[in-house]
Amino acid sequence: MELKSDVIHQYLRPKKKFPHVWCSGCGLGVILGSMIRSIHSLDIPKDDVVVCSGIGCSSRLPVYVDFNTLHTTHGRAIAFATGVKVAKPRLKVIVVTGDGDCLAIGGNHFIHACRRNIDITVILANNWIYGMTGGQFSPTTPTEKFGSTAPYGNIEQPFNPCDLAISAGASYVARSTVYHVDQLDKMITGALNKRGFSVVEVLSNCHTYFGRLNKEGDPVTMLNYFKKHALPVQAWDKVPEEKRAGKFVTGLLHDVEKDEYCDNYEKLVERLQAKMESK
Amino acid sequence: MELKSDVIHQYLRPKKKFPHVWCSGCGLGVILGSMIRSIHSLDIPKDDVVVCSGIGCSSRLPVYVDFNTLHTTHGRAIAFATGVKVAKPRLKVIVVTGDGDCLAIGGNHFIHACRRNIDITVILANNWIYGMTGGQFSPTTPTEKFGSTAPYGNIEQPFNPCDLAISAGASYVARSTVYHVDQLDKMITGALNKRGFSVVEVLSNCHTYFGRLNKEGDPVTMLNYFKKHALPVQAWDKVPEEKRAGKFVTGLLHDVEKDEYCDNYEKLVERLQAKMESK
Amino acid sequence: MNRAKEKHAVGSDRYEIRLSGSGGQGLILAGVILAQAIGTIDGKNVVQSQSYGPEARGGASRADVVVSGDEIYYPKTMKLDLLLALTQEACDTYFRDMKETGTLIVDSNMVTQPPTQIYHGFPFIQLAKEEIGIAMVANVVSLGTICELTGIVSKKALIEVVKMRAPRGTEEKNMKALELGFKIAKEAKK
Amino acid sequence: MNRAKEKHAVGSDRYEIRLSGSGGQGLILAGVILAQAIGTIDGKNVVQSQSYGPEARGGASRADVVVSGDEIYYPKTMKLDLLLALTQEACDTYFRDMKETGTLIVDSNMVTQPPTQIYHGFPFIQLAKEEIGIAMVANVVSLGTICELTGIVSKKALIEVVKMRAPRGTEEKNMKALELGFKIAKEAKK
Amino acid sequence: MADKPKKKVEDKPPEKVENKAKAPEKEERKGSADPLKIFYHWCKACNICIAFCPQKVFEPDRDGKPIIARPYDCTQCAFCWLHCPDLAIVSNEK
Amino acid sequence: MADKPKKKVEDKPPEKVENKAKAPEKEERKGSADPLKIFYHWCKACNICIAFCPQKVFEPDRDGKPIIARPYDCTQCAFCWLHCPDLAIVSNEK
Amino acid sequence: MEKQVKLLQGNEACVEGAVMAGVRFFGGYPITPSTEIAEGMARRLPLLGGRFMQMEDEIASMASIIGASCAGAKSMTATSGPGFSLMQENLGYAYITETPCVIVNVQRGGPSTGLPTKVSQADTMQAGFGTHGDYRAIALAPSGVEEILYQTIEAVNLSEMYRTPVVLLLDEVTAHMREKVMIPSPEDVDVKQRRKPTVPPDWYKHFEISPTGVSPMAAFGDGYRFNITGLTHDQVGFPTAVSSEIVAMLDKLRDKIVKNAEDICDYELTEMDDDPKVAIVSYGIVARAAKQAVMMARDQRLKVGAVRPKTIWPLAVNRLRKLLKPVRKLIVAELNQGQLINMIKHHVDRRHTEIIPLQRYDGELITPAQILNKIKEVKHHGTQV
Amino acid sequence: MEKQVKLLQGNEACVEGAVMAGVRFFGGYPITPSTEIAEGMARRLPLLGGRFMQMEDEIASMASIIGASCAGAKSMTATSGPGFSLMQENLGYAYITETPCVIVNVQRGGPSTGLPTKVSQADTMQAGFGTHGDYRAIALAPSGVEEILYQTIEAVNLSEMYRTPVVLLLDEVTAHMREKVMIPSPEDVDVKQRRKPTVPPDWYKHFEISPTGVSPMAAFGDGYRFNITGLTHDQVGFPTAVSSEIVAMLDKLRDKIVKNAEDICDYELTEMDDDPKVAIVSYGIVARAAKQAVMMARDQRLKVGAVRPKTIWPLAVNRLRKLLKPVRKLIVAELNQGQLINMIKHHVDRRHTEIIPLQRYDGELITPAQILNKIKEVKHHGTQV
Ligand SMILES: Cc1ncc(C[n+]2csc(CCOP(=O)(O)OP(=O)(O)O)c2C)c(N)n1
Ligand SMILES: Cc1ncc(C[n+]2csc(CCOP(=O)(O)OP(=O)(O)O)c2C)c(N)n1
Ligand code: SF4
Ligand code: SF4
Ligand code: SF4
Ligand code: SF4
Ligand code: SF4
Ligand code: SF4
Ligand SMILES: [Mg+2]
Ligand SMILES: [Mg+2]
Repeated sequence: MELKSDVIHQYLRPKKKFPHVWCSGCGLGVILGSMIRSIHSLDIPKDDVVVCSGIGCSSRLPVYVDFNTLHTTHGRAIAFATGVKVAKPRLKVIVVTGDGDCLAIGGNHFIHACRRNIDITVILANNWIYGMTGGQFSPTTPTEKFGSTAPYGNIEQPFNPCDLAISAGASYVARSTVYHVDQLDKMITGALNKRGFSVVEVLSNCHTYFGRLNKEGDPVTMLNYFKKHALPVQAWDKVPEEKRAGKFVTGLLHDVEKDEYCDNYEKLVERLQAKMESK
Repeated sequence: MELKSDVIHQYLRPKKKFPHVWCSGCGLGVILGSMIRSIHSLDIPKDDVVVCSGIGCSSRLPVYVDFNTLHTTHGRAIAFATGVKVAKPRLKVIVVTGDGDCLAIGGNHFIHACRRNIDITVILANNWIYGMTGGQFSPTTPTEKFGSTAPYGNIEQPFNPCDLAISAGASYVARSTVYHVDQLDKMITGALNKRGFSVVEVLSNCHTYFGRLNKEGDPVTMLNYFKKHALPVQAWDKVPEEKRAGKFVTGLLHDVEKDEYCDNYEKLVERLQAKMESK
Repeated sequence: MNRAKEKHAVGSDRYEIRLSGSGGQGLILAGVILAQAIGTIDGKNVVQSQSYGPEARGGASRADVVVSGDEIYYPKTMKLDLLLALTQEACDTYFRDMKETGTLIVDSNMVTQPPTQIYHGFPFIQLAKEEIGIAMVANVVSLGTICELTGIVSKKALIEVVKMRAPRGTEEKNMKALELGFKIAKEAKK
Repeated sequence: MNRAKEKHAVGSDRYEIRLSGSGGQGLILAGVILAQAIGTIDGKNVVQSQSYGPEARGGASRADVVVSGDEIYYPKTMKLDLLLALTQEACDTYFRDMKETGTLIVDSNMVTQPPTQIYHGFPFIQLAKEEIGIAMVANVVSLGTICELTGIVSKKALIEVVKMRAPRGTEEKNMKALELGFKIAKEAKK
Repeated sequence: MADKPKKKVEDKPPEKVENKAKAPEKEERKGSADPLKIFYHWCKACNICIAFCPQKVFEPDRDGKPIIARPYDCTQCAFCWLHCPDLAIVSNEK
Repeated sequence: MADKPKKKVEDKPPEKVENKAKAPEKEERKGSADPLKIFYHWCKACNICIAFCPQKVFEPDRDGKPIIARPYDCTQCAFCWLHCPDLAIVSNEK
Repeated sequence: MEKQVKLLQGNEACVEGAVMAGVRFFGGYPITPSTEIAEGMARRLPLLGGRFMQMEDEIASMASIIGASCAGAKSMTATSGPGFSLMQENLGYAYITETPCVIVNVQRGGPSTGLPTKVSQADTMQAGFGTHGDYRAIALAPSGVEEILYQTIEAVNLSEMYRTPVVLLLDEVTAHMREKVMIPSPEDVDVKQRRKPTVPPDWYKHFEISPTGVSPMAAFGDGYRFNITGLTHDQVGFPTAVSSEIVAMLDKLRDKIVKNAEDICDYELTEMDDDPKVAIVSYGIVARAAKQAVMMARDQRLKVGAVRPKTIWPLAVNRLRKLLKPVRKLIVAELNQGQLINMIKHHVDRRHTEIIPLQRYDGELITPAQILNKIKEVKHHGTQV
Repeated sequence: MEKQVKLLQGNEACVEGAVMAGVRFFGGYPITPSTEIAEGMARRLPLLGGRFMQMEDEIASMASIIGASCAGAKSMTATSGPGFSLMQENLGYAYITETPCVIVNVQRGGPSTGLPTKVSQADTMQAGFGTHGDYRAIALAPSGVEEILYQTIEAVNLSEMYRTPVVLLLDEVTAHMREKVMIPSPEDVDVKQRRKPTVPPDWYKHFEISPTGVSPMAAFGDGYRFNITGLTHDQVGFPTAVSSEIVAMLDKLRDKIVKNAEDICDYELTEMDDDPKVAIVSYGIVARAAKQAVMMARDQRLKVGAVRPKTIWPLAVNRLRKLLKPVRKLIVAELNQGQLINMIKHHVDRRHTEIIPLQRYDGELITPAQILNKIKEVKHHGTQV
């Protein structure tokens, strides 16, 4: 990449005090950096970018960046973003969300946005836990892992957010981690470049809760976990089933061309207007 | 099947006036019959069956059957059913729902119940439309079809409810139609027999709205449509791609063994109690 | 409350109409046509309402039209000036809502036991079937009759609206139905 | 309002304590221990509260304990009888909340500019590090000191609760810390 | 010029229904030799049985309800009673 | 006996943060020859850069923040600034 | 001219009004008895280059219209009780972020699914207090089809002028009945637009405390880059926990409504000129029966008047007090178990005015005869007034 | 004995109380400042053979506890403002289906996300009017940790006795502060159970109009097979559109609460014996400051008393009126912009009693000093009382 390493700072809100609120070592800061680099690399004017979020540690991201930012209610960011996008389609609309925000309370908006294939990019910071409220298990917490509301280990089964997005109709679906920053930059850039609904699931460390409750302590340990257990999709497809155990696949998992919602609407309007004129 | 054809009548509520509220020829009556035959064939005592529903034409089904019936709020039947089931796991809990109820407003509860793999059977009457409120397009209305809120043709893309259920974690997923009643009976019986979350999507004719708005008029025409376009999964897997165009696959699409939520909880409680006693 | 007072109370020229029968006879549409003709062309005030919900599904279907030269306060009917009943059930159900001096018009084939001696009977459905070829236009026939008998709506207005509202290709049949309505009423008045 | 009245007003034996310092010094836990000892063992009434939310994230962290033989009405502190400050910032922030006659106890290494001449200073953190081996138990040391200096909690109760609350394997260290606290206070009183 | 199909209203039946029947009454227009029973009070004349019966056993009556016109052609294939949305047909067999 | 890790409260930072810095200030402890700039006001001493730098360029200071101990070993591999969650490292190159 | 007169259903008039007022985004989810509004919008908006979206539920509907409004579009949704309940959380978000938008609630019988096809006014209190926290609502209650058209325009205007969500409370009867409506020509319609900032972007504060009490509002993409949050925020839009900023924010939400209540709220008076000692307060469709009853009563030489607030929230309290000063017996007629009467009791001086409820909640309208009877009863029992 | 005394946080006391009252199903979704309740339930319930479920959102939480209650379990959820707003639709379902369950709302500053970690009492009106349609709520407001334990038990009991959802209104301060709690032994706790039907299944009517006003309630699986619906229903549970049945149903919902209000609602009185002419009405945590202020005032020879309703909905109106008869100046102190004061204004005879607001809504408590100042101000301005 040709990016100057301090380009990020040009995108931080001057009026908003730094350092940010996140815990020391929290992966969310890495995602913040990656998102900014990706936007920058695509030369999108700041005025045209809208970053929406719900409630959660991850949803605190927009307040730091010097774009149009909309910090909404828990789980609803995608629905708000839909209104923004449809009312002014030229805007580049990004939703930053967490596993709780996007997949627990917000699951329905997520799958419907996938279905509509509306041109919004979702950056899903998946830390397997509700960070902001203090470590309750989430829809992505692996079975048997601990959470403050799973004191005896989680008896539920987790979603695979990427599978869900694909089956619901998203056109671009990728996964990366806060360890794999080069890949992450590429995935987010790709998502922003895609016309249609794009999802980048980013595994992010919440050592403060997930780590502590599951004895995976500090950020470095968790980053090492990501490092060791990620398998890029190219490799994934080649290794035998048994070698996949315990690993997760990263990279661009799904990329198809489909009609985009706003485009379809625009075409409809044009069709109707042509019809009216011809009358 | 060894069923007497009038066994159904033994399951209708004596106090509830028949005939039912549905339009002449509406597929929902066929589903009603099929559900009753399936329960009967499994010899489940009436007292142990709970049928929940939300709001919609399809959700009107429970009121006719002589079980424990819970007619709830729009979209929420699965969440209510979850409470019923978890509080009294010995009950056989069935949710009857529509494409709007289950997949529009209720989509989140649906995918989460799939994820938890809780032992509930969902009978999803998919008529591609909101029947009760008068023919608005639904999340399963095919693109370009008409609805009262899609006067120029639907610009959205539909869900494939079975794909969604599978990717969200359901353990038994099947599709049939109100034309294929033998298959339908089998699918529902199989679902009721399954320990885990089971979904039977039933394509059902709402000729009154979907049919009328899309010039597919009467029940007979729509049943013929189902007849012609359904391809059983066994055949589906064999025919070449191009032969699948315009068709839909029916039959048992997914059947896997997984931990069931109530079982997991029961195990947890046993484990804890064993631990307490050993102290 | 005696009737004179009542009349005065509800506005001097308030006139309440109910078109009733069973679902599928097109009475709601007839009500809308009537209201539109009176309101948008004749220029009087008008409120049209209909039963909605369970009632609308029962045996008797109805459309109400309240007409007045003055402002219409209460929008629903209180005491009917005119009741059209195309079925016995509708007639039985709604007769009690009529003013003593109100006008009752029935389909003489369908309403075999009229609840009063003072009424106008026409075989609307039969005539529609026989003269126009489709029973479905009985509603329009009856509108013509009402127009001719009561003058509550102008012919001109009614013709215009029926033309406007008739589905493509059915204009002629509907106009014929209307004329038929005028005719039978005129004959009856003689 | 003069001070005599004020004292009377808030209940004759109401006693308000604040343990303050920075996050991670274990002061919330110390507050809970203190409250538990006073409330469940010494048998007085007690309310423990702490800053929650943004404040709790700022520089100064605090835990408040209100003690009384009578019913405690207002649960939050109004005027402190005792302030423990383990940092300069905490001391500066909370000193103004003290009664004139209140007791101030500080970490003498951390609070280098005490806002008054009348205070007790102990190098809690340094002592904890040097004598017990971990700075983290400075909170328990200071509890011992408070106990010895003010008698607001009984030794017995404090010992019992510290034992109960100490994470497995740290009981001994914590008991030693408590004893250290008693000792330095006793020496200071001499 | 009849109404456009009536606007559906929530939680109410969209069609006129006859609420007279309390429980299935066994009505047989053709005597006990018939292969089927039809509960005419429940039947809503949807035409499904008539259209799909493989043996063309039925003819519609004036109201569109099925008359068992050719009883001896019936093979007891079950199509009609499995598909009757109003649960208005049962078999006389077994 | 310190507190258990502090209970997280909604929409508030879970860790003590120093709010002194308004905008990145360029602070360099090692003179301009350094390959990197580190904004110490922003750094929260998470140890990521120190632990992962392939060249072991950093040493922790008393507070756990990185000191550029071996500047000449730095290969400008970018790992540290790409992974610093507090955006507290930038390169001096280019 | 002729073309300007239409026979419209209430719900259709609402669509007309919305379109005239400049609504160009509608996000909704169908529900009886409001569905015709969504259907009308689905038909009209694309013809005007606007956007109709059928969202996945009412929560998303409410979210989408707020989002659209942030992007600069005048936006609206329509629902009924159950959907209105679901919208409460995001409605609160619209209040705290001061985002203009219009929510139409076509009331039906409640609670819960209740009586979906029957008339009711039982969401009156909810329209004022349905979401958590302190806020002040604007809710309008038209009583006829033509007024629905005008009040829809008014609702949009008020939302733009005061930067706040506005609730339009219809009911099943007005929504479905048809009346003659004079469609105004565009020139005759006073359409308001939210005030835009005039300062350079760096100076812009999305929640500025301005002399009018209402902050100018930029849209996303206008070249101002700002933050909007549902957290209690300062004038710039950043979260705050500073006492004075919190109080300033909450007072602003209250004062812009309360201080303008006399402007926002209007009354229709019937036969109130001769200071009747008995009067009826009613709103929405019930006021039509009340007016009829007053006419009937006057015919019987009973001196009675009627007052109809066109706005339920806020009430123009001072005006109301003045209006009701001569009144000794006040009948408050509603289609519920007593809701607005709560507020009337507050505001009216009960030393002088006795307040008498007249309530109906079986899904049918209160009739003029019922009101007339009540009037007579009251006249009879009362001191001779 | 010693073991029976515990130092508990308010939220922990709520868990204790719930478990003692027999709650065996909890369906919730975490939210500050209520989270410790869910966490406590997650820990406790499986040990007792009960079930804790973390649902996907608050809508599902509310649905799940209703479902569980229908299956016979005593059930509960806990949330805060935003979640409480989301629960409104299904809460209405619980009202109309008369399904016992308890909803704890640990209030924080609103509207919307507001002030998640700050104290507030701004959901008072919402607790009474948050869902659409007519209904009557029961809402309790404890003012200390031990009382939270007892009122949680009371909430469960009331919900069982009256077959209705009961709202327990806590606030951030009482939820998080720790106080000494005497844990009662199980024998000393009066635990109520819903009345079960005694008739044979065929005779059973789930919504029977019984002499007590509360219908016996069978659970699913008990051998009674019945229908429950959120539509307006008859006594059997089938949807109805018959006027008399509609009215009977709605009146039942109202009367079982209103007629028992004097039993449901209790007051704590402080220094009210000598008929003070100045008094304070406050509830929840504010009442602690009020009590303190009364003590301070009495020390200064100011004759003042305090009244604390332990139940906000319903108020025991007759008792309140009687209590306040001697009072000339009534200070109503709340952590909001004025909510309960609306209801007090209704019920208190304002010919004799002037009502004075004391409101704070910056996320901090009203202090005793603030109240004392208000007392003095009132005493000063008023006629010498
Ligand atoms: C309606 C509502 N319910 C619950 C909450 C409380 N809440 C805030 S953030 C959060 C979970 C956040 O989890 P996630 O999205 O994974 O974000 P993270 O903090 O882990 O980044 C919850 C439950 C809320 N603010 N609003
Ligand atoms: C909260 C809420 N929103 C909307 C409605 C209105 N509503 C009732 S049924 C329905 C759609 C039903 O569609 P579907 O589930 O497909 O059932 P169908 O009638 O087609 O069988 C809607 C939108 C409602 N009752 N409650
Ligand atoms: S709690 Fe977890 S997710 Fe939140 S800032 Fe801390 S580490 Fe990050
Ligand atoms: S409207 Fe459609 S779904 Fe509903 S009963 Fe009629 S045919 Fe069936
Ligand atoms: S059973 Fe088969 S053959 Fe006999 S009537 Fe029915 S469909 Fe026809
Ligand atoms: S299928 Fe049933 S309802 Fe339809 S016509 Fe035949 S008997 Fe009647
Ligand atoms: S750029 Fe690479 S080599 Fe240089 S300090 Fe950073 S991580 Fe180490
Ligand atoms: S990675 Fe950043 S925050 Fe972490 S220690 Fe290094 S400079 Fe500090
Ligand atoms: Mg998370
Ligand atoms: Mg449907």
